Amino acid sequence: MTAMTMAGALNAGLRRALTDDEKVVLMGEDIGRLGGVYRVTDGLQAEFGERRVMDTPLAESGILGTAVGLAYAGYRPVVEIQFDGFVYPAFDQIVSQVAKMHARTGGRVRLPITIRIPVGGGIGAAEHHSESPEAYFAHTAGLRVVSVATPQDACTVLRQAIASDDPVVFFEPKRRYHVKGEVDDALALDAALPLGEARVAREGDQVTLIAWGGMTGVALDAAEAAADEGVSIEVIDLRSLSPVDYDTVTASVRRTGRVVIAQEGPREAGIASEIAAVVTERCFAFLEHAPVRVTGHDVPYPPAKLEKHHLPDLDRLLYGVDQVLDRAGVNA
Amino acid sequence: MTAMTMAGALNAGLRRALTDDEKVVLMGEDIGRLGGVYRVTDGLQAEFGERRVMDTPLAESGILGTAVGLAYAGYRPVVEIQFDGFVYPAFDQIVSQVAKMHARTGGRVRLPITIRIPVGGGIGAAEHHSESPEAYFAHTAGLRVVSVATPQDACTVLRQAIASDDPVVFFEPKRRYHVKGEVDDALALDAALPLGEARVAREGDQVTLIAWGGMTGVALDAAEAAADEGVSIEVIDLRSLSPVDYDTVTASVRRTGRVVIAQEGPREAGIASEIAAVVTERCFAFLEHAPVRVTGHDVPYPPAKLEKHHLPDLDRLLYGVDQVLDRAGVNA
Amino acid sequence: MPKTIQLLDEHGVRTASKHYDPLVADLDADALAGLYEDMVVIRRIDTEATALQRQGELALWPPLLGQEAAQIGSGRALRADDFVFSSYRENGVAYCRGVAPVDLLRVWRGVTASGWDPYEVGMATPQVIIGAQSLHATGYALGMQNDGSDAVAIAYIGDGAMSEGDVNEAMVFAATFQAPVIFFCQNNQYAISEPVSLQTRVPLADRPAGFGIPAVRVDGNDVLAVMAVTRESLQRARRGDGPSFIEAITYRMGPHTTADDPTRYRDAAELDEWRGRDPLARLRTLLETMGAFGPELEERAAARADAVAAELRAGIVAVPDPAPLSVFANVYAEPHPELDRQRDAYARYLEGFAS
Amino acid sequence: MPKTIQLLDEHGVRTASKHYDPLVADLDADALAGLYEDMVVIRRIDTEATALQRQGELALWPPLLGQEAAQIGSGRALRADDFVFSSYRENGVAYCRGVAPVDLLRVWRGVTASGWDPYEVGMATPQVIIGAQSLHATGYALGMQNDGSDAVAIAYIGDGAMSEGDVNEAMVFAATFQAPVIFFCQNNQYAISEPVSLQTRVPLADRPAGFGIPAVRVDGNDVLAVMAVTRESLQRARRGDGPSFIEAITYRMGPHTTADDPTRYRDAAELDEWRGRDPLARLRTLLETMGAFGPELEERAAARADAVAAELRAGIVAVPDPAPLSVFANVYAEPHPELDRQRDAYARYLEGFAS
Ligand SMILES: Cc1ncc(C[n+]2csc(CCOP(=O)(O)OP(=O)(O)O)c2C)c(N)n1
Ligand SMILES: Cc1ncc(C[n+]2csc(CCOP(=O)(O)OP(=O)(O)O)c2C)c(N)n1
Ligand SMILES: [Mg+2]
Ligand SMILES: [Mg+2]
Repeated sequence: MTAMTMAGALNAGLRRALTDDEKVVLMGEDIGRLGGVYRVTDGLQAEFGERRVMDTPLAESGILGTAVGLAYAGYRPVVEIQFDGFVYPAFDQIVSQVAKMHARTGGRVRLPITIRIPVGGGIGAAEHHSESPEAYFAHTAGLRVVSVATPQDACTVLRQAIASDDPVVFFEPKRRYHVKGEVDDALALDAALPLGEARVAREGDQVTLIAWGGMTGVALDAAEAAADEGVSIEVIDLRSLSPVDYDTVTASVRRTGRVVIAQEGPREAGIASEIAAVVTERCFAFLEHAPVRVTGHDVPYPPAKLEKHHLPDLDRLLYGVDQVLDRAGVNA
Repeated sequence: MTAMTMAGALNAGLRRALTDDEKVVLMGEDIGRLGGVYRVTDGLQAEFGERRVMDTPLAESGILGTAVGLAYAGYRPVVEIQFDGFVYPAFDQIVSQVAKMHARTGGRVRLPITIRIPVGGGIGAAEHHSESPEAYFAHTAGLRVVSVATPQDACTVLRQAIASDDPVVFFEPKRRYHVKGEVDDALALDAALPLGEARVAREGDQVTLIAWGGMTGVALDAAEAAADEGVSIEVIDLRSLSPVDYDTVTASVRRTGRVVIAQEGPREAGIASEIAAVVTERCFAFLEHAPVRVTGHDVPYPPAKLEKHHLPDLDRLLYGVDQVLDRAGVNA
Repeated sequence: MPKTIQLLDEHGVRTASKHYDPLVADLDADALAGLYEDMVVIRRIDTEATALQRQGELALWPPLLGQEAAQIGSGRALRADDFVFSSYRENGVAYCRGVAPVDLLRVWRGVTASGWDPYEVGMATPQVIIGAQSLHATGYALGMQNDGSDAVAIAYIGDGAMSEGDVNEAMVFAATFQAPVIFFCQNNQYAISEPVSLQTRVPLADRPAGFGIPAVRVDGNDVLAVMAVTRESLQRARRGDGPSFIEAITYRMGPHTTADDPTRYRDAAELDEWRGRDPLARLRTLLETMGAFGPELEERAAARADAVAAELRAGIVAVPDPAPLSVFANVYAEPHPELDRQRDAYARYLEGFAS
Repeated sequence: MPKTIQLLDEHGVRTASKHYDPLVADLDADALAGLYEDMVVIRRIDTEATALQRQGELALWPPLLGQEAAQIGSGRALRADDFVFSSYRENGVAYCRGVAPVDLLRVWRGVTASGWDPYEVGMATPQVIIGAQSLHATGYALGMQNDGSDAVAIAYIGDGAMSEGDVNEAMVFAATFQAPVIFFCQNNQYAISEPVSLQTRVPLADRPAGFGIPAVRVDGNDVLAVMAVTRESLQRARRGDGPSFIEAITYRMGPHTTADDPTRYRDAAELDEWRGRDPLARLRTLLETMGAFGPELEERAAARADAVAAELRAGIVAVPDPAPLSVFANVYAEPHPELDRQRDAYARYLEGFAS
């Protein structure tokens, strides 16, 4: 175990993947010589060479499309999209090719592509640098979607994503890049929690609070604050957004009867909407209150000085908890 | 009133929009000389000339991006995407430009662009010709999303969409193109049901069945069949998918206590998920059963011979009705 | 205006070329007869498929009529370990790769999204999204380069595809990494109803130079010239000299697909003009001039075509419809509990009807 | 290799050009002094903004240091009714359009997504999505064409942007419709850390010919040459002869943005080489040679720069933070009950804290 930032843990995970499987190649803008704008690929081109760690031309559809071809030829491309807001030019290749190829070819062609996307806000960035596009990919059959909250998961889940024979969209919350944690970067992948399973990050019995990525830390802080006031919150770090690990989720909700879902991204047709719908379907008889979604507003991501009024923070999560607990006066 | 197919009604609506406002321009692949693969723009280039009805190069991002520029210059572009599956190359321009420009510029730049998309399956088509991408756009703040079910709405709502100062994604269910209905193509736009409002297509009091576009007809058939068995279904033709007219929806659900949502597209993080979540939030105390979603599966759209096993049909809607009515044995 | 390379003119006269002749010097009368047979057979497959569509056995068919030389000339130039990334119209190329005739039709019957195993024949599932495959070919070529193989990837694109961002990005990537890839553009003059003049005001073969990619323009109805330029591009790629671009000038004699009505956008005179440039007729004339076209060849070609046609008809109607639950198959390579749940629920639903 | 057009070499020597001289013949000593002043002022704005970022008043800043001639030479060639679609680095162009210095900084302070009213100055909100604006410019130009106006749209793009599909599609559309648009590419040698050699192996100015668009390569540090070629392209567009492409060879002397560390990817020698090609120094030398550079001009320029710097500092710190509920503003032009509901709920939530 070593103390690492999340960025460092991702770097360690990539290094291990490159070492373990010579078919792994990294592709992206500024990931080679520069080591990525967040230094996640720092040193890897020097270590593994320009063919394994490729600086690509500035064209996202081009990156994904060539990754499809490389995967067709037996490679395992790990693509970096520089910022969340720059994934849309590659949307067609992701939705029409990456997601559909395995089904299209009756399982003959596998595209084990990992698409790394720094995600979300809270970092005071310029336009298009704080998007939360998870739902677009969760709505797209054929993709797996994950989002990590801790350095250990960053390292291990990334390695699992790369090892998976399915395409995986891998979200890295930017606001957590510099947060440290203990990491075992050599953890045996089958000893780790499997890709696709959620983690109960904190146990509790009055309210289930579901979060992922950048919201997990906020959710844990909220749970801590609520505990001070005598409210016991169970925090689930979802990790996998598609598929969601509903065994873990519904087991918790059946106990608590109350669920709050925290999401950075816009609300309408988001991941939280899906979870609210499924939880209602599967736990209707257990629910004391409708699932409460605490989300970003349905607005384009605002300028930096306004983001605190967009992103769910500790207070807004606690407000959501109050709502789900039917505390007087707060229901909208 | 004249009897027209939906395709004819759209054509009539476009003709009127072109006549009423000289800033309206039509753009798309094969829309001019050919009149569109569904003949929706038949005769319009001959009537209004090549500058108003433009055959464009084969590049969807190019079409949307130039439409943005035309709108910047005061035009009202009406863009045709030839088939639903070909909208993704334009996704970046739609999500990062069309949707965000008004907010970005503090309201100084308006982009009154209408994006017409033939949508959905049930027509035995090849891959990428039967997609239901509505949710991607509903999840995108800054867009309005509509889907029409009748020839009259096709004509009127299209004219309203074109007249709207907001960008509108306008879905045309392909399976309804050739279905006829009475149309008044000169209907005063302010006399018509406003853009954004839902229509109660059939009244009923036991179950609320929500549908739009290609599913509306199926829902009405299902309601008719259910009536034969003594079950009274209220069918809501949503028309506007973003925003949803929740006044109409919740008024109905508060009466029936039971809601089924019919959707062609894949389930996860879809429009139906959003509606289920919102209805649960706003009508929790009235619900006798969790909202039931009857949707396409979370799979890439299957080959034509399998589509009947993907698309919700009358039987599947009735099965959903049975579920929401707690009829023994059907709950999954 | 780039010169259009031609080795066999529209009257079937062999024109000499110092540069290109050596590239097809190995093609003796037998080999030429083979190319002729190929063209006869794929024309017949195409005609049969069109007929099968009219009879309701296929939902749709995109005819290649008129493009036989472009497809056979290039397709027969490839090695087994090369890899083709094509669009929907390249049934002639697929035939060259060894795809069984019935497999060409499966997709169009609506029973599957992929008629064959790409790895078995070295040809990807034909692409419907215009231009997307050009990037796949480029990426595949990068893989070959990494492997140290001298295999080549070839992307078939249309004149319309040249306007899509993907094709242009593919040229950027191919040039930067000197990928062993060929962009083979069949300029059949139309993208559905849109004439190529709507996509470009200069020859398409002028485009690649600005990306640093050598390009040639070839008479796409001249099977010899097509083979010569394809071989030259293959050699370039194999020796590590990077990508090439070929613009094959041809004409889509039929409709865009069986759902299209080309009389709405083009006139009979144009069609007549191109009828005079038929790729089969001119090779037949050459063979006749060489004394190599006799009743034997004619009959052999006809017999092969008849056999394939019969195989096609018998085969396609015998193709079973897919099983209902296969709608859930192969979405993922690894287990997916939520999709399994949907499948099981649907299975139970279906069982409800059985009982 | 296309010739690089130059009228003022790096030593400040005026080189004659039969073709281009007439295009700048009107530039007398006063006009040249004006261009010099402009460059001094925008360099100062850039330096000040960089300093303000270091001091925490701005979140980020993308310096244009080294690109002054490319931006002033082209920006000053435009007419008031022309329209600019730029990227984030074109603050010099914005200055030419009449954007108030403080307005240049607003976006980078994080208080707004748009520093000015595009219609007031004829310049769109700078675009962050690489290449997207090239299509907007093309569409705007189509609008001008429809209007019967002779106004021109100009898209500023970088060397990196040339790889994006959008820029290539923009060239397709511009060529097909002969839109009155100029693609002005500042090749500053880098896209963040990536040298232009990663985007192309041939000069970028070679690209447009293959789309049917005339192109020139110009010394981007030579304000005269930049103005000459821009004027030529404007004339072409105004007289209805369609699009043009200009590649201005320049260098980004500073980091990509204040968040970047260019020492990780380029060496000091390269920087030194380009320091010798400074756009201001050479114009100053020319003015000196003409006897037009005296203390008066020097002081006037310095005074203007000082004034602008002072205005900038005072202005930017005085900019108020946006009101909380403005997060919901202007998402739609027309009423939107669901968003209103979200806004009202959030307002009530905020009120809860007040009480
Ligand atoms: C991205 C995309 N846009 C639009 C279409 C609809 N479409 C199918 S074929 C076609 C024309 C293609 O023309 P071309 O590239 O010349 O190929 P050809 O059909 O002539 O072989 C179009 C527009 C599509 N399949 N994909
Ligand atoms: C679509 C998209 N992809 C990636 C980025 C991230 N990014 C910002 S600037 C930049 C480099 C742009 O280089 P160039 O076009 O040469 O312009 P310059 O910065 O040199 O002015 C990149 C990759 C982006 N903004 N947009
Ligand atoms: Mg074509
Ligand atoms: Mg640059």
